[in-house]
Amino acid sequence: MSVVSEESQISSAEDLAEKLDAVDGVSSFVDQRSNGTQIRPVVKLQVSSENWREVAESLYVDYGVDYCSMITGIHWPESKDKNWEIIYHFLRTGVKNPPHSEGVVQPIITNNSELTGSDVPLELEVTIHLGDTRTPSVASIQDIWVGADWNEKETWDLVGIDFEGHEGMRRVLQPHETPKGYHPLQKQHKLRYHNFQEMYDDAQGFKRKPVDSERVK
Amino acid sequence: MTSSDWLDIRGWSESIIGWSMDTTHDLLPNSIQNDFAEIQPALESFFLATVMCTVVFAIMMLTLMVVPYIERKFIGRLMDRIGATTSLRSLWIGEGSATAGDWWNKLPMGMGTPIGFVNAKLNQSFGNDHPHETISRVNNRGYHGIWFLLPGFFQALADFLKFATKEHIVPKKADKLVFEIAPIIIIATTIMVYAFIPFGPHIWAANPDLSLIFMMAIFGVAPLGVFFAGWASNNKYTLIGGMRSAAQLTAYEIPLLITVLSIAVISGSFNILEIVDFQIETSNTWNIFILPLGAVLFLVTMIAEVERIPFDMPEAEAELVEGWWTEYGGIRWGLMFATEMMRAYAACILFAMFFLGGWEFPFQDLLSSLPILGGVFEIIFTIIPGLVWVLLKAWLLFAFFVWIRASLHRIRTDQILEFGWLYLLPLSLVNLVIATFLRLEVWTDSGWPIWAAPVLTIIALFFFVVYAIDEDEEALSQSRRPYSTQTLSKAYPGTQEKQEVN
Amino acid sequence: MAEMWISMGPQHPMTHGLWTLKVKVDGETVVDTEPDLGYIHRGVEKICESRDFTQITTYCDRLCYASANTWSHAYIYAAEDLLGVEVPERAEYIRLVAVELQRLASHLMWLGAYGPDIGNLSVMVWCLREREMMMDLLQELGGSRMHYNFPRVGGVKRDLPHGFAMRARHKLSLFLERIQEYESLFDESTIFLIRSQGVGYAKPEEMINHGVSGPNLRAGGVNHDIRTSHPYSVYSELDWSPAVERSSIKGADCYDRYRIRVEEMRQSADLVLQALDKMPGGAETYHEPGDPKILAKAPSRAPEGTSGSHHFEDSRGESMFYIAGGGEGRGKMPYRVSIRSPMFITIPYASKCMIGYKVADIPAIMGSFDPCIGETDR
Amino acid sequence: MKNLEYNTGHPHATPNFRNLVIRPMWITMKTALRTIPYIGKAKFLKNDYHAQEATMVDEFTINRVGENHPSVGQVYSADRESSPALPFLERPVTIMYPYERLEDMEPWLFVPGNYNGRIGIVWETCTACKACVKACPNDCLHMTSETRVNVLDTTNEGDEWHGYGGELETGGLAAREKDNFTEIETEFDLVHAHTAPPQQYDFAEIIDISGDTATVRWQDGSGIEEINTSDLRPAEQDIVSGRIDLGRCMFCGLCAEACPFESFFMTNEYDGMTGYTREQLWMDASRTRLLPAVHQERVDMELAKRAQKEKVKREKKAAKLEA
Repeated sequence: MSVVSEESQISSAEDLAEKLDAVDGVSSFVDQRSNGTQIRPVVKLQVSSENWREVAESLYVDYGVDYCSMITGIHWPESKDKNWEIIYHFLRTGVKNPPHSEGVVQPIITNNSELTGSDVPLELEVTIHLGDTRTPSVASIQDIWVGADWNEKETWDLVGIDFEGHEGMRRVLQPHETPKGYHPLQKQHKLRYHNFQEMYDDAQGFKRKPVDSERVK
Repeated sequence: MTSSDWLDIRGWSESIIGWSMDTTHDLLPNSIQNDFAEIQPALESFFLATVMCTVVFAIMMLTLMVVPYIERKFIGRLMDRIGATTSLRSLWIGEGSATAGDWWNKLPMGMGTPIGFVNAKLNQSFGNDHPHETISRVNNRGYHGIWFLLPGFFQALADFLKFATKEHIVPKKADKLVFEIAPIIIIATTIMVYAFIPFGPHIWAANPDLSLIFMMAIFGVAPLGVFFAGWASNNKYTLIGGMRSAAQLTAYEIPLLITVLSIAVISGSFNILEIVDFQIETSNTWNIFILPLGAVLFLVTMIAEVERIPFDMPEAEAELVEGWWTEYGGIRWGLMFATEMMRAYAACILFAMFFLGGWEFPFQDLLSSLPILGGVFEIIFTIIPGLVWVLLKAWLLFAFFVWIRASLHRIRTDQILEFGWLYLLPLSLVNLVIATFLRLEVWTDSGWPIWAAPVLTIIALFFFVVYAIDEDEEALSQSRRPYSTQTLSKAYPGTQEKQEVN
Repeated sequence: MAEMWISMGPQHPMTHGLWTLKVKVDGETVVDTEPDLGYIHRGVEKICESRDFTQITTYCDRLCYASANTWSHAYIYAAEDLLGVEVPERAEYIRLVAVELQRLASHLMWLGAYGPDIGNLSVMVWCLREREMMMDLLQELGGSRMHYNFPRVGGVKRDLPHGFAMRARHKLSLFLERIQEYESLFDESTIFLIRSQGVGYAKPEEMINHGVSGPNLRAGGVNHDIRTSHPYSVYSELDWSPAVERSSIKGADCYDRYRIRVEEMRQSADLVLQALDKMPGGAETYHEPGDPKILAKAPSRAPEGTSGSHHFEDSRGESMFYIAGGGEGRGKMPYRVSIRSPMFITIPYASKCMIGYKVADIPAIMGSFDPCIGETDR
Repeated sequence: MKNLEYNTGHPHATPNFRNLVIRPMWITMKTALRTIPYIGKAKFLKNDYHAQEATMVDEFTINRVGENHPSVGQVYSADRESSPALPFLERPVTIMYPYERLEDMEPWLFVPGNYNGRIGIVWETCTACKACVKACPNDCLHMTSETRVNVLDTTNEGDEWHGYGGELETGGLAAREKDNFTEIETEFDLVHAHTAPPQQYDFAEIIDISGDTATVRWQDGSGIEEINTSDLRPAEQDIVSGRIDLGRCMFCGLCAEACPFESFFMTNEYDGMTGYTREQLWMDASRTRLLPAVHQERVDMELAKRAQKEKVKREKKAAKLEA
């Protein structure tokens, strides 16, 4: 079977977590996630926002974390310890740049089931907590992983978390003329039309309310 | 020595006009008879030209309706997509248990009964008599609509009516005068081309001595209109489309004209009728057997000239929306679309004239001289006028155009120009040299020597087969593909690539 | 000609959806590009915050109109991680069948759309003809034509229907032969080769850094497939390995990206056939909906502080869901659902790839990356 | 396991003259030739795989749709169709809706309970538990009050579970099954008819009951009538599920899955759900009502379940009374 074996992934994850735990401002451990039938290890990192930039650089340079998968921002208005949470998902793909000869790339023909050490593909989950602030902001990693560029744009656009040092921040999913400070995934914005009566009392004047809406439950 | 058939429309009109003019002359009072006699020849030729123009235009427009029909039907088969054509039957699809399939029952006074009867008979004899309603409808499909009107044939007419009723919109910032003039240039010159195209030995509107030159000159005016249209629309897509059109048509006009010149050299005339007569009567051999390379070149350049896939860069819909005619709508768009078809149709007819012997059936002389069947063939060739063979050849060639369209992808602009300037231009010159050599050295006064046609054809086929089985043995053995294209000059290293190299 | 900006989109044949690509051209050469997204942003992430875990599946189906099943499965795996559900093995096999059939349908849709991009309409009709067979198979499973709502937290909605295996085997064996015809129309067509080879180079190392994934990345010779490197489902039980293209020194061109998808279609068909053979209990047996063999019991609430995530190999690349539990109704609804869309990350990179090429190459390059705007805009 | 193989491209993928016209044009010509009578049958055109003949309809489907269904016994090809009399003429399948309908061609796609058509509700078994309303992701379902006959009252004299229903009361409602209902029912085709299903009962208000005769006022306005109570069965004005806003419906089928009783189904009807205004997409409860006969087996299951419950209840009550 050409898939990565569970054991090698777990041991490799524990290896990496141990190393990362020693880094300043980082607490790291291996979490078990399931995917239906199997267990899959994830290296979880809790980083303080001040250290994040340095940690990110060392992740990229020293630990071979080469692929930024997703950036999630969460707004916790009622939580005590974290009002804003930023979660980064990284992959260490373990893929070396394929060498080329005679003008053609010679892919590294690896059997995934035989990978060991730092070649084993790994998932990383980095969590950064921010306190109660109206202008949440962390350091940008746009220039380290270019893939984080649009992710950061989206996180700012929808959640309102700003990224220091991000160049060309703009609205990506919402219209360009969206009012400043409007970020719909913040929790103070509620969905309209959430319950039935509200749904048909619409302000847009579609007059879609059925004649006997009072009687209908 | 000219070829001829019984469908002598020109002769008939000539005699009718002549007779009526003579009668008019006799009926006129004596005092002005002499004056009338002076202008009578001029009047006769004027009326004759008018009648013949009308006849040719009518024939062209009526037979042109077959062209989109071929396109639609043949491409449906090439693309493995045969379904209902929704032209006339889509007007009413039926309600409840009544369907549009039984439309004849809706006619007043039982007028549709015979249609229903014939339809039922057809269904019975062609196995559509299935107990289950829907399955029988599946089998019913071919006869489901108005079967005797060729399903879908009048779609072109319906489309035309639709275009004619649409609003005419001129973009606000367009150059209005040029915007309006451009379609007129394109449409008028295209219709003018047909003035010089004979549909038969006696069906032509005008026949100057240099009709070939005249016609190709008019054929080349339309690109100007295209460029006007692209520029006047004040739209970036139309602008690029117009530029591409100008570049492409210039690049292909030259090889086209050189190829046409080789035809003139081979046939010894600049007159289309004489070129056809040369093939039918003088040399007894179609030009395609003498000049196969010329035929290929003419076909390729003509496809480019009429802007069909794979050379339809000016209106490439994937990148330029609709190219130079993006901003046109309504009847102008409809007429320009018809013009596209007309140009393609003209290209097909010209190919038939130049290379396929015009109004002659293949090997007509040979078939007529067969011992027993010859008489039968002779009768057939006498009964069927040359017009039929011309149209059949043109439609078949158009089917070839459609076939190419369904099979090939679109070439990029720079590759089109590269192909035109680097391959077609030298090849057309080579072709001209070959034609001149053949005419000067091989041609005898009695015709082509007996070996000429077979040998030249076999040589062409040999080259075709050699190129057709051309394989990159090295690539095959290594089981890997070459990593870059094999165009001559690299038009796309790209600025990014260059910066990195520097 | 002076440089000018052309706005391609939101209504343009090249875009395959609703978005704008602003292109700066110098004559026919592309000098600069700027993508602009968000025309069909529907706020799925926000809507999901007020729907319970079963209802969200319906919305995830609608993320991508060409590949509904892969998206709802990507969500379901993350939800199962969050709720801590162990899925029966038979259900995993059925999911694999559904996902791989959907991948086939999606790639066929892509190939069908790529033909007209470079000027050949026949391919479109041919591919939709074959896609119809896959759609029929998926409709048998899910009951709808496009949005199947097939997976459930803990299993699947329904077992393989009676006769499904028979029809699937017949149709897939037919399809595997049919691919040869597409190759004749693409690989053995000089015009396609000169249009696609040497156009739109994407370097593997750049692609990894830019977050490009899936077939687009594997076209550059990178052996990275979520199905093997972060294994989920029962891919480890089947005999297969991901297709990787051997690209040129300059990176993957449009031809590489075309090849990799054709190979993936073969593989997906093969995977489905293998899964039907190896299915525990046999592909012919039928369990009623809700049978524990195909649907495990799942809790409906996720307490605050829990989270679930899953990387998933979508037909366009790596899709990912991150779900934080503990939303409305004491955790009945998620607090936050975050979606990673592969095309959202790829489109900016694809736009960079086309700088320096011709205007005519824009559809060829953009189409080869297989954009789907439904998932991009969410 | 298979060797890890890297895709190195198609062996013939070289831009040369052979590939310029010959290969692509030959492959499209082949496709076109296949659709032409007689010629299309030639072996070299078919590549041994086109229009492979196979039986696609399985035994379960045959049992379900009956032997007389048009799809049964058809040697079918996944991608081609041909008629019995013109077997040489094969063409790609295009189902010409509405002249042809898919359920006649491929009935296995339309298994009741799996196909996600519009919703249908058997009122007789609905208890207004609102599980469907809660399950709906888009809030398109609403409860509405309608006159109905409870499933326990649908039984006739002599049925296994007869006698567990309600009783006729003065001031209450009564129902009488229509005389020609069996006829109407057999004629009614849910999938093709885009109207409300026919009424099974005539409803009436009971004015008075004296012995075996009841005085009733018919709700359809046909006046007051004295009628034998054995012809009547109790009815009730009750809240049932069923009004739907089709403009919002996603046809996900979650409501049907949520129903704890055998009451809520997705029907096989997929057309006739259109309108010129949004108001017209409000589908009234009478349109979504299903005749119990459509899902007779499952309604019977529900009847047995409830009657069993009722039986146990009554036995307990009787035991209590005795005690």
